[in-house]
Amino acid sequence: MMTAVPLALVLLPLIPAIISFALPERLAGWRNAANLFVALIKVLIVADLLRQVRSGVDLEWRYTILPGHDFLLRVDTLALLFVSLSVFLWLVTTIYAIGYFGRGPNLARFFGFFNLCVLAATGVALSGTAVTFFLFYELLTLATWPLVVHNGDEKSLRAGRIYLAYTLAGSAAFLVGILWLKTLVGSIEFTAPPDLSAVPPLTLTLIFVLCVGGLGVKAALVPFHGWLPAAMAAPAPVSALLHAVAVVKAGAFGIVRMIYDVYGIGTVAELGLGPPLAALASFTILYGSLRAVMQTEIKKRLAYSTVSQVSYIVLGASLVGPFAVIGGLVHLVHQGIMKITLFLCAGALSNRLGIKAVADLDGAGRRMPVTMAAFSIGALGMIGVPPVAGFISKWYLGIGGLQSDASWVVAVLAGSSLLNAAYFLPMLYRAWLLPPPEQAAFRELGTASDRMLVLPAVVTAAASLAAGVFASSSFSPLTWAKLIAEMGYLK
Amino acid sequence: MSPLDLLVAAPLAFMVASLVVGRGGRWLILAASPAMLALSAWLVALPPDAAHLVGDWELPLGILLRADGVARLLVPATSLCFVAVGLYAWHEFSPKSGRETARAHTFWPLLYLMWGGSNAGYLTTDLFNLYVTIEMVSLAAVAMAAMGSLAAGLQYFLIALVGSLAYLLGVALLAAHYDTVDATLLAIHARPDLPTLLAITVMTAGLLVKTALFPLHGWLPPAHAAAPAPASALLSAVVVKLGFVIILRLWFEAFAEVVRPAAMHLLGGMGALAILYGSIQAIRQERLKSLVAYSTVAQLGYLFLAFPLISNAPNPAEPWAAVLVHAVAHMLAKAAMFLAAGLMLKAVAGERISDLAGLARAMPLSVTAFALAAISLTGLPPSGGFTAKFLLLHAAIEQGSVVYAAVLVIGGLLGAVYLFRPLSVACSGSAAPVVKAEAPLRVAAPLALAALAVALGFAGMMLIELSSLSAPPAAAGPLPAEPGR
Amino acid sequence: MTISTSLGHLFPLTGAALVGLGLFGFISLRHPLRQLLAVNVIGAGIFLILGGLGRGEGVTDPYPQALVITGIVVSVALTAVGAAMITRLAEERRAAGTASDQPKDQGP
Amino acid sequence: MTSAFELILCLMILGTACVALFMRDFLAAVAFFVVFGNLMGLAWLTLGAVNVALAEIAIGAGVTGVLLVLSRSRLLALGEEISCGPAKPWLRLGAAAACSVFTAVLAAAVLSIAPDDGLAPVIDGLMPLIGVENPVTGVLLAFRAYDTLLESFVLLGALVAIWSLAAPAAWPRAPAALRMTDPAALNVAGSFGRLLLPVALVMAAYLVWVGSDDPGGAFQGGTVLAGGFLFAAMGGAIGLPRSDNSALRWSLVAGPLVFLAIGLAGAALGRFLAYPEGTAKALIVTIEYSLALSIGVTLALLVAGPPATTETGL
Amino acid sequence: MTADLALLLPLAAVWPLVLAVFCLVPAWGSRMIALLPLAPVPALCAAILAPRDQVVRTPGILLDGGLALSDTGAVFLGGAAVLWICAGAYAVRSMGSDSRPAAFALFWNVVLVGNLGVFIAADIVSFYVFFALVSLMAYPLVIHDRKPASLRAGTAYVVLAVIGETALLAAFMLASHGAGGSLWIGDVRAGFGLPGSSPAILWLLILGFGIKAGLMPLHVWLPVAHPAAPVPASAVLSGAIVKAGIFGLLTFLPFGVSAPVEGTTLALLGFGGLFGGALLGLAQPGGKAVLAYSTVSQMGLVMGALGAALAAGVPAAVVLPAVALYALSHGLAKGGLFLSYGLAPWCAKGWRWGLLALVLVLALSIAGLPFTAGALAKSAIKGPAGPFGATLIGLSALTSALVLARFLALLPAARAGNDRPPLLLALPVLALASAALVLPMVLHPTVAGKTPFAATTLLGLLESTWPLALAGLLVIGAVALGLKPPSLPEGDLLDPMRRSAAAAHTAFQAAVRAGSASMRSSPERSGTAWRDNLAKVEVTVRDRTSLAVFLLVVMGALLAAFLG
Repeated sequence: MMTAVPLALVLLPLIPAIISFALPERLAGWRNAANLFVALIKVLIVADLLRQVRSGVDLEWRYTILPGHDFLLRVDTLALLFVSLSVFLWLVTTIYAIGYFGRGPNLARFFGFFNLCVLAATGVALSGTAVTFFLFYELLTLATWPLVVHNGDEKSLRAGRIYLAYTLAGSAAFLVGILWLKTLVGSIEFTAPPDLSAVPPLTLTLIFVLCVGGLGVKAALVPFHGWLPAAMAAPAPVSALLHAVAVVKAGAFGIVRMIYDVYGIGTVAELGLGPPLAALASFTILYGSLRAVMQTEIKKRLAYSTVSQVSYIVLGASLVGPFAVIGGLVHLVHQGIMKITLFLCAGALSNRLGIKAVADLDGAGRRMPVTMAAFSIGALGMIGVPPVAGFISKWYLGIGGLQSDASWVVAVLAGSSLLNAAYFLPMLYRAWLLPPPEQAAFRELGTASDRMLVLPAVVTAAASLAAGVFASSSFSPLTWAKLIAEMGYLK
Repeated sequence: MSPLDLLVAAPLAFMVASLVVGRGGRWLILAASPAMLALSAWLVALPPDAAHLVGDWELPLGILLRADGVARLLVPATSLCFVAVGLYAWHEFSPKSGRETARAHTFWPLLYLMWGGSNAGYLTTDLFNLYVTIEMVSLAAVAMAAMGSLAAGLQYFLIALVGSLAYLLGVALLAAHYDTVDATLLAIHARPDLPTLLAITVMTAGLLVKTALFPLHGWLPPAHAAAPAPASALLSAVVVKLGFVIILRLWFEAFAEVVRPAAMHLLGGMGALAILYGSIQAIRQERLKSLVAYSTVAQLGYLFLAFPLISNAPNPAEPWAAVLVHAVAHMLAKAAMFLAAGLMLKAVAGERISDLAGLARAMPLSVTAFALAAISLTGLPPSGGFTAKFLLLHAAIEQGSVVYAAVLVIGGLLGAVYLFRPLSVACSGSAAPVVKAEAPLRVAAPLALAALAVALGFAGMMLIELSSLSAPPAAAGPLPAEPGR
Repeated sequence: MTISTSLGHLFPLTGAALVGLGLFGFISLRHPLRQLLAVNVIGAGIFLILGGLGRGEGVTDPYPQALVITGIVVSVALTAVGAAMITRLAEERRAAGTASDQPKDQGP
Repeated sequence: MTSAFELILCLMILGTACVALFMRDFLAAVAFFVVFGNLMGLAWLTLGAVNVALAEIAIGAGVTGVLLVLSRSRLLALGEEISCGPAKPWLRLGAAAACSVFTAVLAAAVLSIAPDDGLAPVIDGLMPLIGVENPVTGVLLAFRAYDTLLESFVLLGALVAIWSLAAPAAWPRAPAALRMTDPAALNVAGSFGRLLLPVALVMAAYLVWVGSDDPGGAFQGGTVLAGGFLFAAMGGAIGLPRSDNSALRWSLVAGPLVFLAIGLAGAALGRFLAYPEGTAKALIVTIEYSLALSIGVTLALLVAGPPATTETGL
Repeated sequence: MTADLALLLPLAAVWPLVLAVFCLVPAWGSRMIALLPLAPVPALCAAILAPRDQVVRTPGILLDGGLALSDTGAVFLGGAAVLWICAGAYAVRSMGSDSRPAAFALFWNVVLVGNLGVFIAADIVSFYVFFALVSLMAYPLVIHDRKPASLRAGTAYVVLAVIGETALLAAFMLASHGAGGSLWIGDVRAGFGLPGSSPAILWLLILGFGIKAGLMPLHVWLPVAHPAAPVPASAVLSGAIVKAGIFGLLTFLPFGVSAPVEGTTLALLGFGGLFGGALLGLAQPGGKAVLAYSTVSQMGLVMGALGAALAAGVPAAVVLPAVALYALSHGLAKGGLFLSYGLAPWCAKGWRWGLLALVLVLALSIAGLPFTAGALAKSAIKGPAGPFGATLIGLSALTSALVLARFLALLPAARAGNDRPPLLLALPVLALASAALVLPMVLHPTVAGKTPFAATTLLGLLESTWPLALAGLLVIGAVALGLKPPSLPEGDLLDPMRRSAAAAHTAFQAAVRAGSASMRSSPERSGTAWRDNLAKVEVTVRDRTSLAVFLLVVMGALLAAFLG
């Protein structure tokens, strides 16, 4: 059904973006209100879409940008998975950002680009063709860059440079890949996978390497992960957003699309592309965790943790088994809410207590117990401790690996869990068990601003707990991921 | 009356008017802008086969004006640039009380001369007439370049003179050989013999000098970097395009049957080298305007990289459109970038990239204009630059030209490297430097241009359609003019 | 009147030689004023080619003549601009006390 | 006989060009350049192109020569040497070789083009339509009037360009005076100039008038006019005008303006730059006179250079 | 009616959870201690009343799992509930004046959920979740007093617990896959017998549960962690929580299917622990540490028996009741001992003698004095353990007795000013002790299918008494001679392990630093050279002479391209 709803959904954030850019600083209150309001509206729209799509309605919006290249926005189950994650987390992060920044400099810019990021991420999710995907993917890069360099110090500028270098190179490779494929088989529409039978396998493999390599940059696959830890120079809401939702997920999401909607499971298996990618993802998982252990800065540690965690999604996608797909997809959401919890907490700690290094965490649990409780839930979830959501993903991934005759996946997951524990538990230990350096009085939920800073993390922590405990209830990410797999890939 | 005449006559009339009016000459831009934009719109809206002979004199002798796809894309874009630059320059080149300068007075006639000249160039098919238009444009360009640095201007002037003469030599050979210099007639009669080939060679080489294709670009960076911002904008956006358009016409229209693939690849190769070399030099620059000037060197490379891609393409319409869209997008974006750079540098009273620190906070609109222009120049979506590079890359991949594809990709990345550097400096620092508020019109000009360059990315289909319009060749049917009266 | 084939090409060939000579002059001379002169020589050569090849039986084709006249006028206009630039540059340089006609604003 | 003359002429042209290019003394070089121009004029005469010959001698040799001499003296006054070198020997050798090859190729191309007056019959056929006799004028002001129109703007633009070079403080003064500094020379030149100016005016008017039927025309007439202005200025008979002088402005734009107006009037009636039936000659003459005036003033000011603060003469 | 009773199972798990949530309310948190004894009550009811082997589905929760109560599970559940009730009651008084009562109550309840849940989970995911709760959430109990020693102990505990969890997760994944994706414990266990199932599963299970249950080389955390916790927590740790591991082994090991290698290994390690733990315990200076080692030893016994049964292919029906009985008996008794240890400082004079008597009875029960509950359990477990195992178990009475004698000796003296223990402390101890002595007797018929001590023969009596007698002689001798036992640090192997880990970490970091430093050897010189060259090129290109030359070259190239 041709409808402008997808387009409206994508473009909605433009309203607060423009408002944010245009309003002077003294009207910050209005700006915050507009941001929150639109974020809320978006949540409602997505909720309605979830209902519609579940009942089998097919919504799309098409516009020919160049001959043979359609701009297509399409609401399908997989898209909605990503969209609902992003709208939810954006609402949360908006609230958090208002509490985080208070009345600092550059805020108009921040909120403006922040909304452009939402726009791009929604676009990435709803893209119905490879070209559309690329457009939003690139827009995402651009919209996040000002956020990365937000602080404007030498470190963030360097981070911005690295970020651009990696991501632009990545998207260039991706662009070459999809154009190449397009010249061979015509338009690449996700719902109607192209017929690849006439293309020589070597070419297909090369294209696959180009595309997945390109997408792998944003998904922070080793060896393309270097930008992510550097991008930690950005303020916490940005890190939260980059790591949990927008950027890395866009990459991982793209890889999922490539494997399932462009190549198709059959072709991937035929070409033997799954195992090498799975191996790379596994290596990334272990390598990222290992590097995380070695970091002394909280955000760096979380960043490497992201490097590791996002590859779970890639791993799930590349194993091309039913459970693995579900595991990968559900981890898309689970990792999102857990990691954002961690970043929100890390940001709150550094913002209110000035805690940046792991060594400074001593006693943080006593000074900001609610924050640290949320952080702990997120961290345990990352380790895979049940019943937090991370466990569910791991479970499905492990079984999926076994289904695809890749029992080493279980070893990888186990190793990763141990490493995760090795870098998260010491943080919890310090925060809860070691005495704080000085008894600085700090009332955690004293002011409204404090509450806006702390409560989002509590909400996401609760969400990650709920996503695990009620994993098989009808509105859980897991159920939705199963639905995607059933409707799309397991027929 | 036809826009084909008026697009040339009107700027010239404004030139005369500005000379007569003297001090108040700058006000004329307020009349010229709507008039020229309307004429440009009229041109675009003309029926596809619009063409006529000047004074109705028949072809071997007369001069044919026509509105083909090239003209319909480039004339409006040129007009937009001129309008924006004119409105921007309205402040800069104004005779201030007690301190009148030559520039404030002469800039305006030169602007109109350049305007009329470039329009004339896009609309005519007569190669000798093109020589005159080239000189109109070059003359104005040299004068504008000399406003910044006489030395650079002189350098530009002399080498451009040689280029013009090379072109003239070719025209002379053709005129003697074929007894006509009309491109549409040459397209029918041209034979691949020595005089013809030599003529194409010297004409192309001469025009390459004017278009500053690597390795003949040496005059460009100093001249473009030193000129006042509006002048730089015109030089980089408008002036270099004319030479390119003529080469395009020569190679794909007048001598389409004569030109060989090897020559196409030679030009493409030079374009590729220009992209790489210009980008690398741009990366090295410490001064903002030098950087932007080298970016022009690099971006011009794309225009020539497209030559082999067009000639080999199974469906040449796409790379053809690509190269024109790139020309248009580069025009808008580069003008915007120079104007924005001018505003920023003036605000900080410096010229180095490092002087820009914190400007994103102090003058967000200018920085935004610069950023939007950078997006288009780098070829990031959605923008005209992206559409162009996308189509080119598509063509390159389609033809299996790995080298060109690689250069396109690498060029885009290098572009990001040098263009995001000033942006990142502008975003740096926590304290905003105190700058004087700019007149809104001055900020609006680059912003509007840059926004247009970006907006082009949404109009891909329309641009392709427009660009593929070709005027009826002379022999294809009776011309709208009655023969010989 | 028929002109012998070789002589019919005499003026155009002279023109070609002038072009070559002027080009050599442009390359090997350093002073801009001299280069300007060399450019004029090239121009004259081109005009001679154009006109010489339009030489018909008895009359010379008016078409190339018209082109040449246009060319000569353009050429003098440009020469004047060049000469003015050279003198102004010398004045400026005198004021600033530097001595080179190569643009100075290069690179970092 | 004719052939021998032509051969010798060509050799002399080449010889004077060589000397003009490479002579160490620039003044002598310019002198040879003027000779070269005159020889070129001779060549054009030989070719039967009187119009071109006039233009070449007046503009190519005359105006350019004056321009170069004037520039030389101004540069010398600024203490700048107009040297030949320094070019590296290897560069000379390489350039010589390359230019020789280029010349050879060019010559080969030229040789493969048969000289003919291919368009002359076409033009002859069209001449009755415009009522003038001189085919060159016909081409310039009717068949390819568009070129000429644009060209007149090139000339105007060149002057504007030169003006734009003026130092900030100099605007809108007059250009540096051309008055001779040596009193005796001034005296001679003054009387000569006073005499020459009216002559030049008359001659210019005549050249333009005959231009429609016989060799001559706006460019030649304008050049003569310019020569008259220049001599008068050198002799102090007339001063150079300020650049914001409105009479000057009007006379500068008169030609292009009239040309453009007539062109646009044609457009209003049918076609741009088309002359209505029977009015062609009258319009052409109108254009020619106004153009000649503007060209004369423009050329004179082109030679005079940009507005200047200094009052240095020759 | 039965359906309603089945709902007791979810209630058993949810009720403590609700209490835990209450603990989070700032105003209530510190008072929640008083409700601790109530937390396990639904579980106790469930153990008694809930229908057996009926699955209560929990749709929407986790992966659509369920809860069910087997006979064995009921024994464990009931025993654990009794222990938790008594310990909770004890905690009401003992932890009442604690500095962090809310945290204690919170984690007490959470661990309780896990501990109870393990016994009633019907699917592996729920099982895993409960198991993770019980093992990881016990960490805050271990380090509750925040003393450095406790923290160190806690670290050791949590490291091994996480490793164990991971091993279990891997094992469960493999198992579930082997069972065709089914998550029900029954299906999974049935799948072990199939030829395709991975041999790694058993090893991983042994590793995972073994850590929890203190299997010998993996036991290092136990002797440090249990004593570190507050007394009631120690009691449940040693008495109930450890049993989760045993229950896991019991539930998942495929008895009846012969697995000689795994079984033998488990048996060897278990029996090794039986003696090793006891001997090491003798060398401990602290009373609670001695008790903890005794736990290691006792659990070693159970696991040895399980291993032997596994190796011999003894069917589950034989193994399960016996082990359940033993676990029940040991759990209650060990809990009682721990609580007594906490009670000792309160008891002076006559009270002390009473306490000593109580402790002695409990100790002898554990050691297996005939006609005690312990002896009953021991005799029951000898069956599955096989002849060799039975012999070892018989011998172990000696070491057990010695260890407990050592504990007796280390029982702390009364604190000055305390002459009679508070009722709230004494009653739970008494209740627990009596439960320990009575409950196994009561349950024995249902478990073993025969009345207790029905087949007691003199020979058998002698056989089981002589080690105890020997132990008594040795103790008396030692006391008479004034011999002092050697003193070993708690957690025997822990310190060397910690040191070598630290050394490895340092070395690794040094290597990384060296590596990254060598990679950063700057290529800056070549960068400058590049810049210089580029600048030179540009200067050349800008010269108009060179431009003219280039023009010629380009012309030549173009012409060449055109011509050929």
